[in-house]
Amino acid sequence: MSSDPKLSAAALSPEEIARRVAREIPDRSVVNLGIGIPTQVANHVALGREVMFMAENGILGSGPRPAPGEEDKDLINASREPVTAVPGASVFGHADAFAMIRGGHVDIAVLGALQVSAAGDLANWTVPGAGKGGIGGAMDLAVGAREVYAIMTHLMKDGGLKLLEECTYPLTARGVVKKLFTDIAFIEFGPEGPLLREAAPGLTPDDIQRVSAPKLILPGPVGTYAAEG
Amino acid sequence: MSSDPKLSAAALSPEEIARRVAREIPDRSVVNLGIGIPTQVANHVALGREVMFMAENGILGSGPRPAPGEEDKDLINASREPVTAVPGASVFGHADAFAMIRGGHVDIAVLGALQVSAAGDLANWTVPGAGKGGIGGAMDLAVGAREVYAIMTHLMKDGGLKLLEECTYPLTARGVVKKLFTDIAFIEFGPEGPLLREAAPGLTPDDIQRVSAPKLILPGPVGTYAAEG
Amino acid sequence: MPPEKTPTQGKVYPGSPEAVADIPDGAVILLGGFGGVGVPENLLVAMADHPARELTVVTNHAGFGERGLAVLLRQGKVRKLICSYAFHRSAFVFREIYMAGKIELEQIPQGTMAERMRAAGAGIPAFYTPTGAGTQAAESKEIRTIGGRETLLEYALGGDFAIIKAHRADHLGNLVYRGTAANFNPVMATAARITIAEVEEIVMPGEIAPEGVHTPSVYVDRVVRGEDLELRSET
Amino acid sequence: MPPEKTPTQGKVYPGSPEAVADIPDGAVILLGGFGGVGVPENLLVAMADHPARELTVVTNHAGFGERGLAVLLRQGKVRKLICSYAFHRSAFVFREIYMAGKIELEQIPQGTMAERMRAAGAGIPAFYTPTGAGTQAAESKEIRTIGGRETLLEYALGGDFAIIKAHRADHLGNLVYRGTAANFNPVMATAARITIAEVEEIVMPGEIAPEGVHTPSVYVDRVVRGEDLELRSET
Repeated sequence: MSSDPKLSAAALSPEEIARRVAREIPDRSVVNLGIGIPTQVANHVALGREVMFMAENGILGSGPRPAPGEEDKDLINASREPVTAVPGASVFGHADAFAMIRGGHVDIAVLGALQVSAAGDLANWTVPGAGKGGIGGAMDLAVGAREVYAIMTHLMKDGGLKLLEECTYPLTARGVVKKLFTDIAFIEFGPEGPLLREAAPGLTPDDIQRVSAPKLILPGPVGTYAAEG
Repeated sequence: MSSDPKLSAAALSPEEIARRVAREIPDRSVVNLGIGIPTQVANHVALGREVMFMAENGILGSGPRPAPGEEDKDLINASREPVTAVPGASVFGHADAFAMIRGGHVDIAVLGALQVSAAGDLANWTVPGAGKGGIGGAMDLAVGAREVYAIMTHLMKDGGLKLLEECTYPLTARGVVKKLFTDIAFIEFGPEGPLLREAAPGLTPDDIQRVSAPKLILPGPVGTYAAEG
Repeated sequence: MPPEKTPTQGKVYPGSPEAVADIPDGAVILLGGFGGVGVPENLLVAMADHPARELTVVTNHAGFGERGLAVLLRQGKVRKLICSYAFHRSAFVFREIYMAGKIELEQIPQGTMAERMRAAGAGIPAFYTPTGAGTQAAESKEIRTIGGRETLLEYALGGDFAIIKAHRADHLGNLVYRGTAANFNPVMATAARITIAEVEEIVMPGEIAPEGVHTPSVYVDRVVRGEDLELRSET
Repeated sequence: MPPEKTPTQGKVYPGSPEAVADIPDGAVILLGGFGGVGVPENLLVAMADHPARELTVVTNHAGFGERGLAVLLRQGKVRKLICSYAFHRSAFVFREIYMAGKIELEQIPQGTMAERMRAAGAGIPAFYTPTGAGTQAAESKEIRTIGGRETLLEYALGGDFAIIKAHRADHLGNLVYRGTAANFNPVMATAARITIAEVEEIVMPGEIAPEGVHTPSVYVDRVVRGEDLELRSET
């Protein structure tokens, strides 16, 4: 988090963000988790919720990381981590995996973000001129999943804004972010624009607005943004 | 065959045509057989030729009809006849079957014809105004298979021509017929037009030309059209 | 339209009537089966007892004989039939009501029909295909020459409900087909908002190996064990 | 271009070098694998010893570390890379030669890459997809709004050779994959003129049930049992 001590003090840790996101996922959803913090979300979805995790490299029903020494060389997720297969899992190739994604059969894609715009545009695959990253499956997931949850720190390390009127980085998709989870706020995107739903403990809506370029709508009382509900 | 006694006497039977067509199929081909005489072709492909038969309802490697009482209710060909599966067969759904066909992975489609034109246009799915037949998989097979063999009687029952300058029935596909097997001749289609390759025993090229609308090219000596080579 | 939310467990329905109970008037139904094989016979019987009318049915052919789809046709419940093969000599019920002007028909090439549903399931709104170029199937279609070959623009074809047949399901809705009984069933499962699968047996999750699943559970909303597995309508 | 004629039996080759021996300069190669899983490791080793240059390689990412695809890149054999993810921090060999201007790069969305190969294999010359609309991926693409949604026209992407990995093959070339090791391999098998499959075991025809075949034999031209099944290039 930025050099602003008030924001830094209030900010949720990556693990806390992952736990908050996990709470947001409805029971019985089919969920794709992107690389990074999104992958951690799986660790916090309680048993019995019937959430199914799918990965674009061809698995529906991936389960927890196997114990050391019990990895299957042929079973990984899209982050290249070893996984297990839950009872009732299925595996398939890339063409079928992306047919599933593009066809709207995945309920939620949880994706890391570099920037998000007022209209819910997502930029998450590269930084201009950096010669870093790649498109991967992000563009397909962003347009294909029925809902996109984005996760990012609210500010750049140098204090620069990431929730912008318009993204300045190359876009992944336009108008797709439904819910944004930063380290200090939970923001939802409606037809009118970004709605501030929750702020980290101790922060006011003004604190969040100060580090957000678009005007944040306050649809009602702003809740407390925390790992546990 | 028509009322012309000379042609009628020379004409091959459907079984003889099927045997002739079977001889034409190269070893190791993947072949789709249409309804009617084409289906009989399978009976005359000798063992050891490594020919694989596929059907658009989702089987590659269909084998002979099972013995009575040994039919599998879930195993038929596109003509709705019970079949067996040879060792090494595979089964799949319609989308995959037609991907295989349209994608050029089937070497030969043997299709019944109602009319064939000088340019190799095929009409084989309906007769105008008759309210009969249907498109089925014919249009896909005609454009998708690497080669189309057509089978038809040379003349209509009333003596009308079926090898025409232009088809008068609704087309199945344009310019796709590579080889035409009638009851009295084997005709191949090159860039220049129809080439008369073989005439039934006792018939001259003139006899075949007389009942064919397009000018038949004689690329060399005309062979004898017969079940056995 | 996005698929309706359905539990990933508890997909097993007590019977065919319950599985089709909410199909409304005017629904677009994708009906699996080919040549009497892989036909959801018991779901068709339930549809005959179900009041929904003005249906659009997408299926390979216009029914055989007097049973199965022919019952719905005879009942006047089908407003439009989309199929690849309409006038089989055994499709006399269809022929009769078609000749009487009581049903609309759209006949399309079988591979194009399969691919249009595959497109609907895969989020591909339209594609070009050489099938049907230069024929009646090209009428009113946009034509484009690609790589020197004439092709037609075809649009995705989705449905409100898929009524399909599989051999085996688990409680999550994973499906396995047998022999040539897959036919249109797997592609239809992907192309409807709600997919209802009649099966011959239901097993526990995990009994079907991940590599052995033909239709992943995400495509299946309801599973019912067929009440009478000997039924054969030849639809 | 139609696939070359290949025997339906005798597809088993004695070794990886023989299986790739006729790949010419300038060939377009579809290379299977994702994240180090389902990679045809032994065929890649054979390619490193094979003289073909000026290759175009289509594969998910630009290699990891120094082995596998990275060897071919280092050898200067690859003229152009088509992939979905170029600049992974482990793809330092690619980055180096790319920054030196020694290789052409086309980076495309992963799902579009898979679908373009599926189209090539399925005889679909082009299709529309919403993926990439409004992004850099839309540059120089034809744009069309279908059903109110902006889409891009994407063309089929085929290859001369597919170099893929499967778990098991029979002598006819039927393939079975394990776990997530299928990835790009099955779709690439359909999209090349010649498909060469490295496998871990080869069985007799009939040992794989018809319902258990993942890639039907018609798509596979050559089968080779991997010489060293422990190889891991992480390509």
